[in-house]
Amino acid sequence: MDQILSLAAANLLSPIILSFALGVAAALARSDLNIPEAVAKGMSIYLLFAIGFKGGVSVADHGLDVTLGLSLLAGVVLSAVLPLIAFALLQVMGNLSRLDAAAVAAHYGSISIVTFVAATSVLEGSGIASEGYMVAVAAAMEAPAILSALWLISRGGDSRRMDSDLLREIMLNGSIVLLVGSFLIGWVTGAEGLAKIEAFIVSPFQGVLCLFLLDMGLVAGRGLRGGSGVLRPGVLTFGMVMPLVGATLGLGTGLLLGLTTGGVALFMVLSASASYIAVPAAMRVALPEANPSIYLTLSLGVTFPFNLTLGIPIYVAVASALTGG
Amino acid sequence: MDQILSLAAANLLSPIILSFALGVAAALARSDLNIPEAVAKGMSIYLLFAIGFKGGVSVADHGLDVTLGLSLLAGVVLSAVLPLIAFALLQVMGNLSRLDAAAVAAHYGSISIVTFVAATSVLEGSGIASEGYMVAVAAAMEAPAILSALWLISRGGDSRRMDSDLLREIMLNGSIVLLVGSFLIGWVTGAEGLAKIEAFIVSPFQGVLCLFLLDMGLVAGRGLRGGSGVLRPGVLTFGMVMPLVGATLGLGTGLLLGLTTGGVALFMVLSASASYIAVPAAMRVALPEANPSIYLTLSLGVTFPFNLTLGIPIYVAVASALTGG
Amino acid sequence: MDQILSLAAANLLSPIILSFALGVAAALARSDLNIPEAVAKGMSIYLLFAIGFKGGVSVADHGLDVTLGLSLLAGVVLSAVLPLIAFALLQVMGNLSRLDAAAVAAHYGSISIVTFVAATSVLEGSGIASEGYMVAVAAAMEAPAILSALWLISRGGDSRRMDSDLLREIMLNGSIVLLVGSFLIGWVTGAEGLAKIEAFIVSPFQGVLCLFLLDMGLVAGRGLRGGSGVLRPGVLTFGMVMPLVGATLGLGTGLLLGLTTGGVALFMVLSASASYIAVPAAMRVALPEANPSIYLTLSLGVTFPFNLTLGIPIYVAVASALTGG
Amino acid sequence: MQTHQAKRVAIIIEQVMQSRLTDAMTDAGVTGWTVLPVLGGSGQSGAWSREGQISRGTGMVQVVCVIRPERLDELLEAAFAVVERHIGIVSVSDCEVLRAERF
Amino acid sequence: MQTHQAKRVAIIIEQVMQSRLTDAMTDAGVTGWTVLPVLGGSGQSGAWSREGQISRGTGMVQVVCVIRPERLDELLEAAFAVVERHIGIVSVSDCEVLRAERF
Amino acid sequence: MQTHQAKRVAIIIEQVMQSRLTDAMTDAGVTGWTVLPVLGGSGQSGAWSREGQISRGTGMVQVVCVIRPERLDELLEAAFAVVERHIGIVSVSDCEVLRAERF
Ligand SMILES: Nc1ncnc2c1ncn2[C@@H]1O[C@H](COP(=O)(O)O)[C@@H](O)[C@H]1O
Ligand SMILES: Nc1ncnc2c1ncn2[C@@H]1O[C@H](COP(=O)(O)O)[C@@H](O)[C@H]1O
Ligand SMILES: Nc1ncnc2c1ncn2[C@@H]1O[C@H](COP(=O)(O)O)[C@@H](O)[C@H]1O
Ligand code: NA
Ligand code: NA
Ligand code: NA
Repeated sequence: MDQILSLAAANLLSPIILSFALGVAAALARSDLNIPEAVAKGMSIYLLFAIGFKGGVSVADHGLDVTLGLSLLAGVVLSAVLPLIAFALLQVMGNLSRLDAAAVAAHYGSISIVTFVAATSVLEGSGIASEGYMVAVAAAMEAPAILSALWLISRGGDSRRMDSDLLREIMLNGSIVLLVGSFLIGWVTGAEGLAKIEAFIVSPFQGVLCLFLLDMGLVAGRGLRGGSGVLRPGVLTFGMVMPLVGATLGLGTGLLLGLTTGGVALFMVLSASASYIAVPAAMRVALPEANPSIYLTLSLGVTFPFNLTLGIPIYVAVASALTGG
Repeated sequence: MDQILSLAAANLLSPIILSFALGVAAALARSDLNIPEAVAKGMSIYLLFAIGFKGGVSVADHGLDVTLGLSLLAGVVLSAVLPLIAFALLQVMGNLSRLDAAAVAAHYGSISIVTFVAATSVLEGSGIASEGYMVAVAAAMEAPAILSALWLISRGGDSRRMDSDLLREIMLNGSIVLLVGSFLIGWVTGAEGLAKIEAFIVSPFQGVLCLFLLDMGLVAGRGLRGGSGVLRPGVLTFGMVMPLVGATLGLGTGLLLGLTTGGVALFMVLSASASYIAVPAAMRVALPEANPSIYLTLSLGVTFPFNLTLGIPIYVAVASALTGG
Repeated sequence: MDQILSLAAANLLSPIILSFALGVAAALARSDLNIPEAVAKGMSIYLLFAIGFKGGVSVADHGLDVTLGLSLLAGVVLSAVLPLIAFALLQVMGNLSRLDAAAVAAHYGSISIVTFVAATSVLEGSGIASEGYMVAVAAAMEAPAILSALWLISRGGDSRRMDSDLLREIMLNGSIVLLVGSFLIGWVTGAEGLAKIEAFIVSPFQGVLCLFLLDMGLVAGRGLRGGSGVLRPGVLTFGMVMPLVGATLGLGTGLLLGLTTGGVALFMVLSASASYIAVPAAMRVALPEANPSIYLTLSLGVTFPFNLTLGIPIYVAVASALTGG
Repeated sequence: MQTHQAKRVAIIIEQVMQSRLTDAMTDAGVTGWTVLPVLGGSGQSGAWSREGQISRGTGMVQVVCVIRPERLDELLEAAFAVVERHIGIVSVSDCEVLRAERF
Repeated sequence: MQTHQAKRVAIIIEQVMQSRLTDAMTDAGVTGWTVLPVLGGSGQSGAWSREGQISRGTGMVQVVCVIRPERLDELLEAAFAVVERHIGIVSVSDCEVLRAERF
Repeated sequence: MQTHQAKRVAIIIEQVMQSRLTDAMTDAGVTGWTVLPVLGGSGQSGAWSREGQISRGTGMVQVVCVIRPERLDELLEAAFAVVERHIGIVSVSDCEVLRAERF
């Protein structure tokens, strides 16, 4: 408990979290502070490239763990199963239509790569090691949740939601391709490759993350201002309960796989986090009738800050306690 | 005098000034060289964040000077008073309408953050220390000048220029919010926070500043090409005399407050510089009839280069001489 | 031969080339991965500024080589002559209209600055020195080819293709101005100037180049997808033969001038590479009837990857062998 | 296909006035509009371009609003009150729309 | 100058649907169109803005298509099939064009 | 509200030709226009997109000009002289404007 509190305190007062808070505050106060779309996208490309590359280098360094395949598989299964749990929970807690519930559920099965990045920063800051291939697990968990959610809807008699174009769009989503691609590049070029571009992808990383979280805060704050009306208390609670449910499943999976402390913590973070890049786009195509304010506000305005501030320290502390790390 | 000349020479041949000159030359020669708006905004966000953060860290390091409050107050008063002087000067020197004169005056009461940044570079290059909270003073000086200018106009019988929306826009202007916000983040996280993001906000700072000044040069040069016709000799002279008047007031204030050499120099720079971010936007809302070519050309095309090339070395030299620094 | 192979292998597995390959693959697979136009332009401005500046500093360091003037002149002549050869070759190999052939020819007389940048990386990686002013030669070779191509067309009885506006646009093209401007700034400020901005223009350079080549790969891949139909086998072959022809001429020139190994290699690279920034824009103005798919696909989709993967190692190895470097 | 008469109003207005315009439109009961970016332009007050600019003080946007003919006057009055003292262009053209139930 | 009657169709549609719309247009034999960026907007499903966004999930584009009057119905049917279940506005206005041979 | 007849001319033209077009418009006495960015498009010369591009050689912009009907022909002639050999679309539609004194 002490560790949780001190981790949480250190976390809350880090430049990263404070930058996010600044963004939220600026948006709520209706400041005209804003980061251009192109710059935000540029930063997200930088972060994906850097995190993928570093993961690949780490695999090249430490050799291929036998659990890589199992972890990928476990990730896919988790991503596919979590929406079912989320959907069931929403029918108890929320008062959403089937469509809205399925759309929300898809987000919680998938992952938030920035939450993952923030968690790796916390781990690094605490000197806790983790498997480099967790970034590949992150990529593997992006898409299955979407298919699960569409299956939920088709079960309800509503069909023709999925076509081959959509499937390609989901699987070859820019963030998946960049993450997997840079992971492979890092793996192939290894430490030598890293040495060449370290000054770009390692040293300034934390600083770029600050500005990126400032932007996320601005977008989340604007979303909260416009979308807070749509969130009934039940749905709001879901946004903070579901991460804990996901994290628990992630914990079990990580322990079963016998991952390191950091690996377990990251599995918890991935399961606990909710997508706001790939899934919203897929939902607009496949479930256009679902209300985007609900899933965007919940994912970016509630669950993301929850994980960023409280979730990550909890997950890291629990993983440390249970792995003896 | 010698010091001024050698400082001025070193300054004129620095990559920063030469980049600005390159931009002006390219624009005057009608090259199609241009920096995308999103990139320019991205760089300005980076610079504001970095300068605010470093200021906050410096306050965390050196403890809170008792003069912080007084300096902020002095900044507000200066910002409010300078437009009155500028307005009076313009009625002697220029031949502008009341509206145009008031709009120009607002710009000279407010500040140019890039001029401030360039001056801190020169100070660092010369090893002269300054108060970290001067960046908060800069933020405090952005807005009062606008209110002064609107008061000048309302005195002339023209009213209803200010509403609560505009007031919020002025006070919560993006650059103020980012500067103050990152200052607070730097203050809270201190040297430890800085260590995390130093490779992003400190090391590459000068280089980003070069590209940013290249962009400023391009915009200034385009402005000069299009707007040079509107500047009569009297107004043009004002653009170089007013900075000296402002610097003198800033000098007195800095000496009265007992600031360090660097602090006095920065107070001079802030008073001498003219806004081209927050004030033009406020003027378009409140005084739409005022001619933007006049105030933009004057502020960005005349006073900014004047301060950048001659002003800063003069202010630093004078501050050094008078504080014995 | 061994050296070529090992250089080629090292080159093919560098982060830079793999990033380009990732981009091509993503585009061919129709992923929605894309880099915003503003970010791509921002990166190209960064690269031009950095490469120009470093070239200037190197000239300041090593003093002015007597061959600078001759090299510039040789570059201009090569740029003007190469289109004539390309045009003749195309009439043998391709089946293009005069207009299309002239437009393609213009691209091959001019240069690709990213190919040049990639080659300097390979040289640095192999510890091979080169003349700093080669970047000025690169700038000098951008434009003459355009004039040659227009002369080819006007000889065919088709006139009024060139006016003073177009001439100014060609000579003061953004990339020429930035390259020459930053070269001069680097020259003037020398090692002292470089020290100030090294952390910006040197350390992260390779990493930015990776992301930039990712973008080039995306654009090239999209071009191949859309434009591959227009490339008959003869034209396609031209896209891989012409670089070798150009490189041979560049080799002879470099040897005649008595340049260092690196200088000879860079002369080969410049002559072998084909423009895709300045020349396409000039062609749209002067030869609007020429089909852009042909010259863009050929230059960016065929010759650029050819040089990047096979060409550069060959040129470096040949230059090393023949200069005994 | 079945189409319905409507009016397409295009308002080119300074960026700084955008929120005031859309607030006024909301007050007048207009709920749908789209904002398009503008790169540059020229008029009585000279030429401008957004290239490399960082201040919101320079530059315009275009607000497009498709509206039922009977609501046009309310919209124009609301828009006029905002642009009155400012630079900007309000133009109206006839158009036909699919799915009128959405307006 | 000699001009020719044509129709100008402006379709404001979600970014994620853009390629589906243009594919459908191609299938319907329409070969020319232009895509304009959109900054933000407001409608029955609330307000949105592209500022700082990284997901393609939020945001719209405007596809403009100038077309011969006799081809209009085909285009509208193709467009309607795509926008039917989605948010978006299809508006048509009369216009005249130079160089009708290009259509 | 009181409106006035006008013409709205929309010219989709290659970026590299933009300054030549606006220079020609200025020479023809047209003083007001607005330039809108374009993301991509498709036509007889194939499809294009500005995504990730760094060359000015690919891509178009849209120049919009609201003009008094009696000035239309001059504008069209000036525009035609520029687009003649180039790709691009010139379309004209009727519109009504507020504040005709500004044109
Ligand atoms: N006739 C026009 N057609 C299209 N846009 C115009 C026109 N007149 C002015 N504008 C736009 O409105 C801005 C301000 O116009 P003005 O008030 O005449 O300086 C210009 O910079 C253009 O962007
Ligand atoms: N009447 C309208 N005029 C112009 N654009 C509109 C209109 N209604 C909706 N839109 C655009 O279409 C989007 C979705 O509209 P809606 O389906 O009503 O939420 C809005 O955010 C606007 O960008
Ligand atoms: N019918 C059309 N409607 C709208 N835009 C068009 C049309 N035809 C062509 N364009 C635009 O003009 C560009 C060049 O057209 P084209 O000369 O037909 O290749 C296309 O890429 C589109 O951006
Ligand atoms: Na999850
Ligand atoms: Na001032
Ligand atoms: Na060449």
